Amino acid sequence: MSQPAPETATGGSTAAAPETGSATSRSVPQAQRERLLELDGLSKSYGTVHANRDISLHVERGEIVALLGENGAGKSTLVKQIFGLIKPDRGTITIKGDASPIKDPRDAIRRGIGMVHQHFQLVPVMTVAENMILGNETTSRGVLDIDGARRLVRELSEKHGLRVDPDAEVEDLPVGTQQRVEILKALSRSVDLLILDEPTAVLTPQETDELLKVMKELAAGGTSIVFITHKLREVLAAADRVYVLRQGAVVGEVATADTDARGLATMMVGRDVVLRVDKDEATPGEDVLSIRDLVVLDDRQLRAVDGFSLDVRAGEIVGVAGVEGNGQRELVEAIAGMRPPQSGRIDLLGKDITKANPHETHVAGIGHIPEDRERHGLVASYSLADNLVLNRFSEKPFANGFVRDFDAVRQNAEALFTEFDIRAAGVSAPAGSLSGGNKQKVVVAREMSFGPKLLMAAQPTRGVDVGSIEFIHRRIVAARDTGAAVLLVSAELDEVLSLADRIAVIHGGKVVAEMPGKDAERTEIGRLMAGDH
Amino acid sequence: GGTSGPATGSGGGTNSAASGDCSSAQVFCVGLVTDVGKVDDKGFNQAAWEGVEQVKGELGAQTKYVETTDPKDYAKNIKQFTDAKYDVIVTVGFLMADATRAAGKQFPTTKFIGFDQFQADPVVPNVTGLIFHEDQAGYAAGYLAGLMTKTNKIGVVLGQEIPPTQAYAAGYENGAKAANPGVSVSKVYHPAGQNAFNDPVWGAGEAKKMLAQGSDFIFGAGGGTGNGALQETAKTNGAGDKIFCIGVDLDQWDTLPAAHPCLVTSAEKHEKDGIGELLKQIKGNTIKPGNFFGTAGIAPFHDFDSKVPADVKTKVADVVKKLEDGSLATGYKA
Amino acid sequence: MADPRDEPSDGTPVEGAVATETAPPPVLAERGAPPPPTGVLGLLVREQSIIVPIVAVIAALAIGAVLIRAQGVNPTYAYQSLFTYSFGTADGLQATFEKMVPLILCGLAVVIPLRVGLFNIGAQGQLMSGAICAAAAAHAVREAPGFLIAVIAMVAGILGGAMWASIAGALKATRGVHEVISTIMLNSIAAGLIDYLVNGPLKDPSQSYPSSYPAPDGAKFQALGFVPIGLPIALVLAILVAWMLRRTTLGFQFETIGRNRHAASYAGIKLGGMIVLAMAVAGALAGLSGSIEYLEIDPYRYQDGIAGSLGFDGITIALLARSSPLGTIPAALLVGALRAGSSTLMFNTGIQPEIVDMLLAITLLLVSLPIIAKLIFRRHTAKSSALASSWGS
Amino acid sequence: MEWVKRNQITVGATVVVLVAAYVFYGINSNVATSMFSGAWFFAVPLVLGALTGVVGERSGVVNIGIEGQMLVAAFAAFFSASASGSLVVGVLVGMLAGIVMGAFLALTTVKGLMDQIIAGVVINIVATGLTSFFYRPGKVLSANMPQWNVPILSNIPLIGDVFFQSGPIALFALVSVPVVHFALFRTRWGLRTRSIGEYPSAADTAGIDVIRMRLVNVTIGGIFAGAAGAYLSMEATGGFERGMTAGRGFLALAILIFGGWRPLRVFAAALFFGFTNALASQLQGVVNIPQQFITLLPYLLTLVVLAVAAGRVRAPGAVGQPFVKGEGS
Ligand SMILES: Nc1ncnc2c1ncn2[C@@H]1O[C@H](COP(=O)(O)OP(=O)(O)OP(=O)(O)O)[C@@H](O)[C@H]1O
Ligand SMILES: Nc1ncnc2c1ncn2[C@@H]1O[C@H](COP(=O)(O)OP(=O)(O)OP(=O)(O)O)[C@@H](O)[C@H]1O
Ligand SMILES: [Mg+2]
Ligand SMILES: [Mg+2]
Repeated sequence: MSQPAPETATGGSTAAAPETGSATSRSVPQAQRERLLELDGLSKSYGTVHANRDISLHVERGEIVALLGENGAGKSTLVKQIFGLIKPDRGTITIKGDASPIKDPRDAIRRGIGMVHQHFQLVPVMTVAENMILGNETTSRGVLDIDGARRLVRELSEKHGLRVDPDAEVEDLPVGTQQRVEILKALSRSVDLLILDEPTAVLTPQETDELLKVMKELAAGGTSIVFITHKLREVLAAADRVYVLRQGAVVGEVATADTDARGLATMMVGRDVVLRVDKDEATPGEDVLSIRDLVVLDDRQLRAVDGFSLDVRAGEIVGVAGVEGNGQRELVEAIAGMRPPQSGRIDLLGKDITKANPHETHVAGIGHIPEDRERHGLVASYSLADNLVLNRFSEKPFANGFVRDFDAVRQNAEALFTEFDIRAAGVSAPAGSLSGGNKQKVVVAREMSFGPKLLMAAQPTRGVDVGSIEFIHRRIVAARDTGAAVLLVSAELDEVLSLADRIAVIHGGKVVAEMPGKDAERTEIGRLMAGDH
Repeated sequence: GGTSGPATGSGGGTNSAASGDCSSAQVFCVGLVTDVGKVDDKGFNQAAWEGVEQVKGELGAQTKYVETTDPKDYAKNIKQFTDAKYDVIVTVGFLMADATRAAGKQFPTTKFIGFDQFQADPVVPNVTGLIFHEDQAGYAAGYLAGLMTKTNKIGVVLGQEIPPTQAYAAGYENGAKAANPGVSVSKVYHPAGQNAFNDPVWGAGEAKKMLAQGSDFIFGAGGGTGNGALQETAKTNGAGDKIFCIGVDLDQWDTLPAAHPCLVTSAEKHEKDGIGELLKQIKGNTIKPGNFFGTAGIAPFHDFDSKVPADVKTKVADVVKKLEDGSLATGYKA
Repeated sequence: MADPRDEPSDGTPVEGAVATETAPPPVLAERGAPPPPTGVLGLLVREQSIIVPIVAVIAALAIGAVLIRAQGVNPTYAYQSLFTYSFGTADGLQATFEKMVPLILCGLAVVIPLRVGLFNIGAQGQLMSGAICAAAAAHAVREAPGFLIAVIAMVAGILGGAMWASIAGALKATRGVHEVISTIMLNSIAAGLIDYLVNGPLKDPSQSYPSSYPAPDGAKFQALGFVPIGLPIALVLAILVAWMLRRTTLGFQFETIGRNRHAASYAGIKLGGMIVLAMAVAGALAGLSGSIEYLEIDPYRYQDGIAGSLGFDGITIALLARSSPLGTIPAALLVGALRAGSSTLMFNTGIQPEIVDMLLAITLLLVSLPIIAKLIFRRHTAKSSALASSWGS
Repeated sequence: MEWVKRNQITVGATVVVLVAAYVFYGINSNVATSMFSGAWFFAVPLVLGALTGVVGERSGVVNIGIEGQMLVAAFAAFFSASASGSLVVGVLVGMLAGIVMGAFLALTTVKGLMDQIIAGVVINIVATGLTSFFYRPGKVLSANMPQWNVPILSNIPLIGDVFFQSGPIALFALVSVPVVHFALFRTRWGLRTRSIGEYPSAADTAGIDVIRMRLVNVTIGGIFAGAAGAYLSMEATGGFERGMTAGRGFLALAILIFGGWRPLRVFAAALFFGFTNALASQLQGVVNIPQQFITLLPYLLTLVVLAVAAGRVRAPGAVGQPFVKGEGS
């Protein structure tokens, strides 16, 4: 249940939750409002896919408008057109009364539009300062004014309370910080309209709240914001108005004051959505995974996991909660055999798998839903059938010794298709052609279908729409109920709270607290995650 | 000028006005197959072709060449000519020896001239090898350099290390030492590889280095690679006064004008003459199987005639004569 | 954390609900691609990987005709001489076939690493090293029966090539040395070492020019009519490689690494080992082609020029074949025929053999520029996979 | 000084090399000078060729056609110089030929979306075919390329002799290295170039015209390969030979990677290679090992150095990948 129940959002039950829960308390007087953006009949097709059809909407000055919709509903397509990245087939975009077409991003920037993209648009090997000025450089006698850029970064981070080091290289920064850089970059050019495409997908709760606060301050200062997210809590907390998209068309518009999470979800999916994970009490069995004093180095040879110990028993879900960058990734990779630990010991069902490679851990019974599905979980150009046996291609019945058995591969895929409700043209469609939610279902299907002893799920619902989240959560619980041990690693505190039978809070690479999931307190865990213990 | 247009189209059968039927006894047809390389290579392919062209008029011959691009095509390229019933086929280069002998056995009525191909016993009756003593040419050149060097340092830049370059190098070194025991000879072979004989830039670099280290004679003996050395020497300060270069294989005064500023002479195999001589023998039916030894020596001094001291000239001429009549050995054993 | 307003789940499978209450989103195999046409056009579109190269060759010949005309030669006559010899005569056909053998094998030696995302510029050195190992082995067992010598020589060639290529593979796998540099360097090192060997330990003293001992007579490959023995070997290997890449777990591992290295290591594929293995297999093929050159082609010795530029031609073949193993066969046939016919072309018309390079370059250009496909098939143009994208890894 | 701190290894290595060079110079000035000159003589085309690679690959376009670019330029430079009787014309035409070949690569790959490696291979084949097909023997240059002595600098012992008494193209190479380095890391053009080679969609969203910039960079970058070609046929020698690049374009590619796509390191790598080459030929006949073993020293040492210093180079992130607007973000 990553979509919090409405009372969590409106009730302000967490200390860090944003103060302003509804739009009515916004301080910008109605009279001052001016139409900043107006879309009229905007349509865009990719071949036969109508990514946007006849979309008309408007944004007032100082208003925060949320775009909501399932994966592939056309949200990114819509905002990319506003930013000049792609051209509409039909329709007009009017910005501050000017309806001339937006030629390219440069034109959009010139006309006061800033955008934070769903996929980071930062150059990884460059510093924050360099990224900040890219495309808008100041030079003195031909030489880049890097000092000026540093100053700019410092000033901006001061102003918006988003701290970043101007000299850090972007690729060394945790994703959350990279997101801050993205936001600062968008703000570094004076913007009237700020577009945020799923900015919170990679943020921790604290970071999210920070961002929502910044957004509201900006709005108060007269900046308009278009905000895309899959998280209803955020919509309700920050936005004034919501447009809901389904299959490329606007299917509803509503003021946040007049709706709740459930209403939004229903509008989005077109049916009633179960926003709650329904599960029975866990009946834990024997120890499946036992980790002792694990030390794992990260890519920079620092001790990311530093003396981590934890047990996971059969039939229970243990949630590892923590701010991203506290060793979760390295922990998961070490268990999966993708990153050799420095010291310590990992046992699976009493067998030492500390030095096992990914193949051996798989054989030993670990199902691993990786954090980064595009990078690790799937081969985009392979068929779904091949992706569904990606780590089992050499096992019977998918291969007879050396030779692969395509019939078995196909049958497997067809079975999983129905079982996991994967929506694609067919089992031979390339994985890259699926929407994010369906991609994730492919990975989940693969990792659950072989009956793992330990299911390790890292950020299993990141960037996935409500309908798919619901489905994936139910499958995880189902896996537990059939006796698998589940290790859930998620930066989504709500997800951990609603799924886990036991919660381990990770900070600085070690477990700083363990508690039963049943009566865990959101605030308490938030405090522990932040290192306050 | 010996650069008589080899590339101007005499290679093909385009000028059909001249092409008669080679199978008829009246038409005397001479075909040439190059080693990998082209008839304008300033080296032995060019020399061989020019030798053919030189006597073409005199013999009333019809001539044509085929350039080899892949060493595995030797037999195939020879067969182009045997199929067209050519009377004589000249094959250039040691590497073609096997293919030439095989073709000779297969086509006993066709005459073959194997340029640079030593014929070991048993000889094929219709194959004659045209052989030169590279060491003798090198010896004469080294003798000249040994007499003339002021720095007592001379150098030689070679292509790949194979028998002909070894012979040139050994002859050069021995000749120089014979003329001047105090002389030191730097020599360098191109690293093996596809371009050992066609890397003028490398040759130039090596010459530059040798000159900087005090050599005042550079012998460039390695096709295009050696030519690079000659050109570099020609460009160096003092070229023609204090610094000299020596060409190789044929009189490079004709083939490499860029080297004129330093080119005293060339260690010459009289290839053109050899080919011409053999073709005449074939026409006159006096050719003998086995080996025909062409002469080797040094080319005329051309513009340097006045710069080479008279006593040097006589001494060198003397050595050349002794080498020719066999009374002087170069000390190189193949 | 349960939302009291949520209706309690009644156990109805939600999948069912989804299916009935919302239409599934329009997901197509190729998102946004128009539906594939049917009928004759459909056939053409599906077979465009075959049609495009054919059109490209025809177009290249047309452009070549202009060049030939510029030399004052009748293009029809020129092409007639070229292809009549290559395909119409027993000698020519044999020459074409002989040239195809190493082209196919070296093409495969480039194709396989490409699948793993490696660019093998080292087929040249691998071929040479295979050839010299074959020569050394054949000489060492020269007293054995001819057939056995041939087999031993081929095995030695395979091992020699594989070993040489594995060096580049191992340097890549363990030390991250870019295979483009290492294979370039290894080509030069092979040339140097072999030059030493044929001047020293392996030199046939009866030859004045550096040259290995000849293959013993019994071991020499005899052509079956005009079909050299190497040809069936190469063809079978091309088919085997295609089968290996497509149907076996090994091929799957290669392919997975090439397409997504991260996913491959996640899936338990041992990257390092596979990289070395892919290079070794490639080297083995190049090495085998070296030993076939030694056993099949006059003068049956390791001599300068045995490798020609075959290793680099392998790159051309692989690209002409669009990195498909079976595609190397027609690509090699084309290149082999052009090369075989080039001397006849010169003999008959005086046109320089370099024209062949020009024709190949134009063909390659037309095959790989999406122009032709776009002109013919428009929106139905198939995407070809990028080779260059692995460059940086 | 902060720069020195950040580049400790580079600075340290440079100091060590310089000290060693001068010690050698002290022992035998003739041999030392000639060997270092030889190294630089050998390195010039590698440096220039690699600079073409730097500009292209930093913009995201792989260039394995450097060999062909150089060959065509060498051909064009020599024959135009010889036909016009003007060296200046020759050099300019050579550079222009490099640019034209660069434009070919740019148009086919950036506009035509052709695979970059294939385009490079096509360039190489076309270059070989064209230059041998249209080669004409017997042409000469009207004059030698001049030797320039750079005032003051040419008087520095060793360094002056090696670097500052040379032909115009070698000096051009010498100047180009720091200029390109500076441009790449300190100017607006450089920042943008690196961004389109690392992560073009980021550049695109920042308002940079990726396609146009790639086209321009890859085209203009050809000027260095063009200069390298002119160097080969006009400055290093005085004539064109078929295939005279003799693999230098591929070596330049290796040097480019060896130098980690950074001009200064490329310079160092090329000099290193040039020096081992000079060392190898110096040792021939001096030490009693077969010549073949000595001459493969440069290649072997390069491999060893790379293996030891492994993992330190990293290609530009988007090199090899075509950019299509609107697909990336
Ligand atoms: N470049 C493209 N080519 C073809 N189809 C595309 C392209 N970009 C988007 N689409 C299609 O357009 C539709 C809308 O995609 P869009 O990216 O706008 O969705 P979204 O609402 O942002 O989804 P998500 O929540 O997953 O980010 C999808 O069906 C998608 O497959
Ligand atoms: N060039 C393309 N061709 C076909 N489909 C595309 C293309 N580019 C994007 N898509 C599809 O568009 C949809 C949304 O695009 P977007 O770039 O937002 O993907 P995404 O971030 O992977 O999706 P998600 O937010 O669900 O994870 C996805 O289904 C993606 O597969
Ligand atoms: Mg989106
Ligand atoms: Mg998304």
